[in-house]
Amino acid sequence: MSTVATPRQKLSRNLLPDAEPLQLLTASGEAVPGGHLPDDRVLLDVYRRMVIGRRFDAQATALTKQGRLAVYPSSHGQEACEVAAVAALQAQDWLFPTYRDCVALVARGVDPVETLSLLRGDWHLGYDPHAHHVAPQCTPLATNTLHAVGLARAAAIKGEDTVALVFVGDGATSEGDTHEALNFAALWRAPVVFLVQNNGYAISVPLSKQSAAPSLAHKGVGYGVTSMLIDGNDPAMVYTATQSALEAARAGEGPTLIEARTYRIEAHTNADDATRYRSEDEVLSWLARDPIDRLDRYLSARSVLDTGARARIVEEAEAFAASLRDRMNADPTLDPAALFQHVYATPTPALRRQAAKVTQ
Amino acid sequence: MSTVATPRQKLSRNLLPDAEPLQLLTASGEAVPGGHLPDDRVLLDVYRRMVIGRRFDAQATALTKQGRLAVYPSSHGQEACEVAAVAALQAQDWLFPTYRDCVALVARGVDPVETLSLLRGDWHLGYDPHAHHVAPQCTPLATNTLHAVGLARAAAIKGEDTVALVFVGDGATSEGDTHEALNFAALWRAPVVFLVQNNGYAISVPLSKQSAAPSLAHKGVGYGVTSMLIDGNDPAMVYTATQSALEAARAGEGPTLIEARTYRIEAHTNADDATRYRSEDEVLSWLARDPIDRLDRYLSARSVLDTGARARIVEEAEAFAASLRDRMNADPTLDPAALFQHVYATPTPALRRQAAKVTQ
Amino acid sequence: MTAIAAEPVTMARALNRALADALAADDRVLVFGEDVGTLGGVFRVTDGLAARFGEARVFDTPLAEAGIVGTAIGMAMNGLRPVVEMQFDAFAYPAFEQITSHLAKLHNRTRGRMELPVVVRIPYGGGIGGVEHHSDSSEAYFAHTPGLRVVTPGTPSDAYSLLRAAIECPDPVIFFEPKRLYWAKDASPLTTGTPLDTAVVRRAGSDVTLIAYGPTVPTALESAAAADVSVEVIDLRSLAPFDDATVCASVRRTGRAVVVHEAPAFLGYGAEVAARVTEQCFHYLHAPVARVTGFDIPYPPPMLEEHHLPNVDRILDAIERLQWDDTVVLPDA
Amino acid sequence: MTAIAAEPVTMARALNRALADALAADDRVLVFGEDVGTLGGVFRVTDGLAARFGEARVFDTPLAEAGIVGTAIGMAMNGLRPVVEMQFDAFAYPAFEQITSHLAKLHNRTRGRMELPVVVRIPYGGGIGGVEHHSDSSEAYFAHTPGLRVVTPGTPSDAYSLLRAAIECPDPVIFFEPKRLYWAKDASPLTTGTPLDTAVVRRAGSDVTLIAYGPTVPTALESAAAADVSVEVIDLRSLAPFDDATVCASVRRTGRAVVVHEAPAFLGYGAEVAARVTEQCFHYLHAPVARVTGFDIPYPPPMLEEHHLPNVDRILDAIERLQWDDTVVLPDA
Ligand SMILES: Cc1ncc(C[n+]2csc(CCOP(=O)(O)OP(=O)(O)O)c2C)c(N)n1
Ligand SMILES: Cc1ncc(C[n+]2csc(CCOP(=O)(O)OP(=O)(O)O)c2C)c(N)n1
Ligand SMILES: [Mg+2]
Ligand SMILES: [Mg+2]
Repeated sequence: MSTVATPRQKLSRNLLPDAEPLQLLTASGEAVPGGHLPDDRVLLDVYRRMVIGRRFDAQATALTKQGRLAVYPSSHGQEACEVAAVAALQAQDWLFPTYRDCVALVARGVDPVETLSLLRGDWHLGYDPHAHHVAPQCTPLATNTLHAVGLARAAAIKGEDTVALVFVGDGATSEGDTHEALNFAALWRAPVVFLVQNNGYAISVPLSKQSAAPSLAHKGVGYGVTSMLIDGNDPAMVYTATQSALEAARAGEGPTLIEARTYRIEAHTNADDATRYRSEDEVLSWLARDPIDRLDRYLSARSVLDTGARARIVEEAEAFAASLRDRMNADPTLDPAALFQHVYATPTPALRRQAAKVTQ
Repeated sequence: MSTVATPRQKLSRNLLPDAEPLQLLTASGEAVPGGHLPDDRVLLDVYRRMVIGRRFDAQATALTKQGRLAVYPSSHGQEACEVAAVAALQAQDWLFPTYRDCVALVARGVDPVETLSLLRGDWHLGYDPHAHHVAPQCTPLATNTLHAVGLARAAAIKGEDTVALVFVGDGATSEGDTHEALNFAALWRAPVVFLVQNNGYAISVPLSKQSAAPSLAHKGVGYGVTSMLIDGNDPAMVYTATQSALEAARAGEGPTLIEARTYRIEAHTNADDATRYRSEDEVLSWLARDPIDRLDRYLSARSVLDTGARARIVEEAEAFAASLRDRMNADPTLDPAALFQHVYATPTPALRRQAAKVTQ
Repeated sequence: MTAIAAEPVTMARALNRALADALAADDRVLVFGEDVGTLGGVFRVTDGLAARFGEARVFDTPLAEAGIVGTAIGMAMNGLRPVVEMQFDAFAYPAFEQITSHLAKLHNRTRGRMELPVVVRIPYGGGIGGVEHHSDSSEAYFAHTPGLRVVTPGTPSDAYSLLRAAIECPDPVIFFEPKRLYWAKDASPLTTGTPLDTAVVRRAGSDVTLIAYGPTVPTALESAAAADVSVEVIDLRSLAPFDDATVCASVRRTGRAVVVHEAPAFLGYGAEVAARVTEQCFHYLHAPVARVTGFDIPYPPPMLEEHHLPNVDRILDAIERLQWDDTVVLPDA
Repeated sequence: MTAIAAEPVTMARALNRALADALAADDRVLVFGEDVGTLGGVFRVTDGLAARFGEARVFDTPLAEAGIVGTAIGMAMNGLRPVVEMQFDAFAYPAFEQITSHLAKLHNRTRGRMELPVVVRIPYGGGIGGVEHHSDSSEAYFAHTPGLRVVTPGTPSDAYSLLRAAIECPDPVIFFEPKRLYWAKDASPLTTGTPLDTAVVRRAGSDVTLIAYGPTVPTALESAAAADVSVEVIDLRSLAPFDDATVCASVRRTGRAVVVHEAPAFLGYGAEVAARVTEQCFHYLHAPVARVTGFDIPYPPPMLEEHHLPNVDRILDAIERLQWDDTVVLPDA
């Protein structure tokens, strides 16, 4: 699903990120003076997909209560990252998501039921990675950063015009793999963009126990990787920063590290109890910076969005959720034989014997 | 072996290191104007141990030719780091060396034959780590950085006045463990000092293939770790920077990352052929920046060092080497039973049975 | 042997008590890892410990398993006794180098001058509907590594006594906690004094020896109850070292053996059990030692794991196939 | 089957040829790792490849094994065929998570939609006087991991053909190169066409089957020549999958088996060999399968390794203890 074009956004490319997160839209939805925002068509498209994404997210959480999903990690509140970053991708680009990023997959066009196979538990992955250039959602933290760098390097070797966008959590930045990935990316000038969704927590562990650096964006400095610190609840900023980083990568300028400051409104997953480690006030303060409201205000003020248009989008989201609910209420067809078919390209004799025990 | 005291050296403690390596002594041995050098007694002591260290190093290489050592990684040219950093340690501090750092062990007072057990091959370690607070020389790259942080953190918990000094190579900074160690150290404000001996190569791989950052000292920034870039062939600077970092750690100011720019004059080990990957001119250019000559010139100019004193030190070094040679020419007593004794605190029945097979 | 409690407790609670009692008994003991502090662990095994013993002794770390084990090693070098948690089995893999190249070897490297009393707690195994990477059984990797002790409890009371013993042990211990038994209860008292390296006969029997550990112990007992031959059930508890005496004594009596585990058969723990029991009991065996295990596949997704996990049917089936009719009478049997 | 050379070549040279021929045959093939470029590898296995094929296809990486394997996975996801080197056995451990959680599982995870034709070359084993961490045998860790193929050559010509086959294989292959055989020569031609998963009978015999692989193959052949019974020697070549047909056919004929490797016995590869051969050949066996292996200790320092490594004496000794006098005649034997 290719994205709407906008005039190439060129942001400054420094090693040291700005001290304060960059913004194009204030929390109340006013354009920041002097900022060059993406045009309305792009933002309206982002808005639409954020609304659908949040409805999808709520539906998925509901499905856990009905026992239709084993578990669900919500990205409620992170829609600006989940959607606007994906909206900046070209069709040939690759997305390397984590378990948190179902909404990003849906924004990328992956079928919502296929998106949820992993969490429903009928298989470890429900979609064809090649269909939308979306890698399997990655659970072992930070390991996907290296895959993204490798895929991007391969694209450059093959002369493809492809950039890899990898999502990383604030907690995952502490893993050694993140370090190795940033270093390889910088040395290879690989066309890869690291989007750190700093949602404040790694399950229960707050950022203050994760890093003592001025910001996570500062982590780029030690590799010679251009870094940006942005407001992760500002859809215009996320789109602009990601697009600028993608275009820089495409132009051979190498990788970019973007820290997007956002917040995980729900618990880590439906199984987690967030009241054990954070206050209601904290959550409320972030609800006031909601990315969808923010864009709604901006687009309404510009009368790009009116009651009618909003209603149509909500309707579309409801229909999306309804169809998801219906399709998820059907039991998936399970195929135990598949357990033995794909361990190797051709099953070994031993695996064929073992398969017979299960399928007889 | 406790060190000679000097007035506490306070260097600026910034996140961003200086662009150029800090120096107190120029390559030709003049004091840098405005620099506050350690006093003569300290530097004379450092000089003496560097001379002994280099002689030890040459002897060890000779022992490989006589088949008395399995292998030897020389630190010829790195004596300023090997000796001056160790000279800044207090008796209660701990040193975490790599396989490259035999000279540092000798400077710390470890018996030279015990130092060489690992490389002779009679055991993995010849000395008692507790005797001089020297951890086993570490071969799996960068893994020792985490041990140093853990030991330092434990010291703080126990209220000990102990700082850990860990040596890391330029290549080892690319390992994930270095990343995790810097992050843990910063969060815990652990009393640990990371001394990166940037000798330009990881076996054959030059720094340019190891990092694209402006300097390795820049790696501290992403963790909130104070960083310094220094001339690693300037014994006065290495001493001063290390001491300042040690005192800061002792004062509860947390970890410091020091990148010391130096050069590995010999091949990676006696088994390596450096002509495959670097030019003779490059080596010559570094010989002109020899740390021992540099300090010799400075101390001579101040007539702290004269022909007589120099001769006595050379004599001491020769005697040191001669005794090492003699002791290494005796075959070590080998004890196969020991292979089974220390796998667990108490050998298991199975290990006792296995030991019997070997020792019968 | 100090009896502590006799009302039924879950294994998670027994482990929590063991940690609390160890922290109270010895101030060199520390507990740290991901989410073990404020949250009390994703399985609540460390619930309340940070509040009771303070942030300095029970704390959350950054998200870095090599960092957790590597710093634990450094702390042990300085006289502390860290008990660290790997949040799930597959998430111990980033610490593999620190575990195999240092935790397992430092005592030997220093000829015993440095002890490493570190306990690495790893919740393991399946049967809880966990998504990918949350149900691995990685015991074979560690049991193959000399220098490590590998222990796994099959009951709440063993969980308590073995964890206490592991924390007191001068050797590094990989302590595997069977996730699906976290909520299993028993009412036997929580006591100390159980040696770290002995198997236990959970049920006496005369026809076949059924060898299990951790998550498969209850399955083994169920199978024994359902079998129409007399089944002796052994809970290994210690995977490294292996208790040859207890197991071989049983197999010499019964002449038949079955070993059960969740991990894949190929080079799984059962391979060692079969190999060494056969070495020591060859002429007593009427049939080869049977292995009832997970298949040689990556752990299945939740909806398919029932097909993978050893169950009563597969165990009874294996027992039936132990050549009861064509018994070979051996001269020295 | 295209014959390539018949003058004696070392295994290191044969591997070098295999890499060169693979690079020449398929431009999706890349070779990278630590010191593999300009230096040509610490064992010179990649000597001259960077010069011939250019920095873009044969290059040095930063010092980071997880990075090497992790980026290789990403490259394979994008259609390339990386061949990466872990400089020494113990230095593959930092890549353990990438290997076990992704390299081994991605093909299965994607139901075969993503192949991972990655070869991880690991020089392994001892007998070269290497200091600590330079002589490990880590094959059991990987052979226990479903989704990986584990291969190890015992001769230069197998080194060539197996490496070519590994590079052409759609599955990830852990390719273990026996360090101490790098300089061993043979004159058989370097050909392609050897299947990746078959064992080979290196020496025919009738009394006992001696099973070896990699570094112990020459030791096994020496022992066979020195034994006073007729010894059949099998070189496994493929550790995962295991060639049951070839091995069991031999054991059923001989009735006795000995397996040899350098790694510790406990859960070492020989445990699986003993277990599965006994399962399939129980009534043909006159004695339990014997294991001649390294001891259950960390690999010894160079001056003591001779005591640890399986040698002709220990193999002959094991053969002698196979109960030749009290042979049990089994009904169906
Ligand atoms: C290597 C590894 N260790 C531990 C875990 C268990 N775990 C799953 S999510 C999570 C927290 C991740 O936090 P963050 O990276 O900030 O991502 P977020 O969940 O906030 O999106 C942890 C510890 C894991 N999945 N992988
Ligand atoms: C984890 C790991 N990978 C690879 C090696 C093999 N190796 C030994 S020394 C070396 C180069 C190290 O370079 P650097 O860190 O700069 O230290 P130096 O040798 O220059 O002192 C390598 C790759 C190792 N010892 N450990
Ligand atoms: Mg987070
Ligand atoms: Mg170096």
